Amino acid sequence: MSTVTVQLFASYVESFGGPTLEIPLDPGSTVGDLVHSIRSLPGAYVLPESPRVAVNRRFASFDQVVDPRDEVALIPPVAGG
Amino acid sequence: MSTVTVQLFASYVESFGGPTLEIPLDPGSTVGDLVHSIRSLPGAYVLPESPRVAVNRRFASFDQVVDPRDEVALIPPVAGG
Amino acid sequence: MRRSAIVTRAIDPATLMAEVQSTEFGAISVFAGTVRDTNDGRSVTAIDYSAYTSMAESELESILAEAQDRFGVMGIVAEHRVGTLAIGDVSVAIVAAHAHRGPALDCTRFVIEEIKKRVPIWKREHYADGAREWVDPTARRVATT
Amino acid sequence: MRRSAIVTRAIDPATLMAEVQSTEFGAISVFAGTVRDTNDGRSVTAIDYSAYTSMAESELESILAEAQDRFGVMGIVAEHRVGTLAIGDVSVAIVAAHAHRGPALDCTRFVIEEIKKRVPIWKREHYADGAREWVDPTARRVATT
Repeated sequence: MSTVTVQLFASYVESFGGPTLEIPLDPGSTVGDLVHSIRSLPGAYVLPESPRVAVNRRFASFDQVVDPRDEVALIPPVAGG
Repeated sequence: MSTVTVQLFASYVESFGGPTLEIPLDPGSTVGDLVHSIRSLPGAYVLPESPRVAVNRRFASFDQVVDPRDEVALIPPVAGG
Repeated sequence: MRRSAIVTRAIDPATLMAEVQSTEFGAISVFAGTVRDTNDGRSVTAIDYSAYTSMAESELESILAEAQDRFGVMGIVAEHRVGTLAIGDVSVAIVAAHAHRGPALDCTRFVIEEIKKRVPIWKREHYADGAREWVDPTARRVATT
Repeated sequence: MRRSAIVTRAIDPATLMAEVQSTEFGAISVFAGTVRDTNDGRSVTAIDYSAYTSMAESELESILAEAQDRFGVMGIVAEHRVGTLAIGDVSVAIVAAHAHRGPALDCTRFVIEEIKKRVPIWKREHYADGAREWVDPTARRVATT
């Protein structure tokens, strides 16, 4: 089984204890599967009901399939401006 | 019978041939009466259906009574900005 | 704070922004009107702005007071220039500052719309063909082609 | 023209206005966000802005492209600053220019609203009592009194 690197930002770095997560990935796994795996980690209590995930720098839907080489990021509620 | 001075601006100066009009004023005359008098002058064809009149630097309704000492102005369609 | 003026010199929006800025505000909205090189398909070379100055000053001040009342206490400054303006010159600038962006943005729009309706200022465009005409925004546009 | 950037230096709205200005435009609308000294009743001394920079750049550029498409061809520039900002510093500035005021005003509002929704930038406020907290606009506010 391969893994995918998930980038973390802002408060999530503190909640999950580091700037990235390595998440196991079955072939054909989706963003939704990834979020499901992340929910089992310590620190996941900070996640909202539907966390936003970016794949290759674009917001992704939960049914998008994830490749291990994708650039994946878990996006905390944005607060720019 | 007294008169009131009506200030003109912009295109109205050209239409009426000068910067002011002297309009005869009966006691108790209103803005509407004033506009009625002005309509009989050469150049009045430029007036819209309901010309805007300012009395003492504020837009006045047609039923406002005009005093000979009031500062009266006929306001062409504004085009500031 | 609140200030408005009819001016005969150049308007600098950045100076107005500095004037309203305060640490209590998180949002500044600016609107600047400038002289375009074209209007209704005609090539414009300059614009004369004239005003019934005393009334224009009091109307502009009334508009800002209404805006402050409507959108909450805030910093607001507006200047309108009169005289002959060249292409690109700023004819009007409005700066509104507020703790939050919504009221600041609403305020700027309100003020420019009200200026267009009721501040006694007029403009005469100079065209490339030498003609000069007073602009009447209420007139029906006539096709020139 | 169109340009957007995530920057680590000071933002000068006047420079951005000069950048978009063109004789074809009659209206320039500017929005600037600045660091306020108070938020939700707490005294703020500074704000750290951090970003997922590569995505923030592409999202910001997408927003401007959408704005150009939605409001017609126009000049538009936006910059968002990251790093530690002091009270009064400009965190974001948007400048939109158009022949007419309506689209320029609509465009500026559209861009700031979209930035708030989808550009991956976060802020951590420093409070006068020494605490530092990430701001979560989606969190329910808890009364502190």
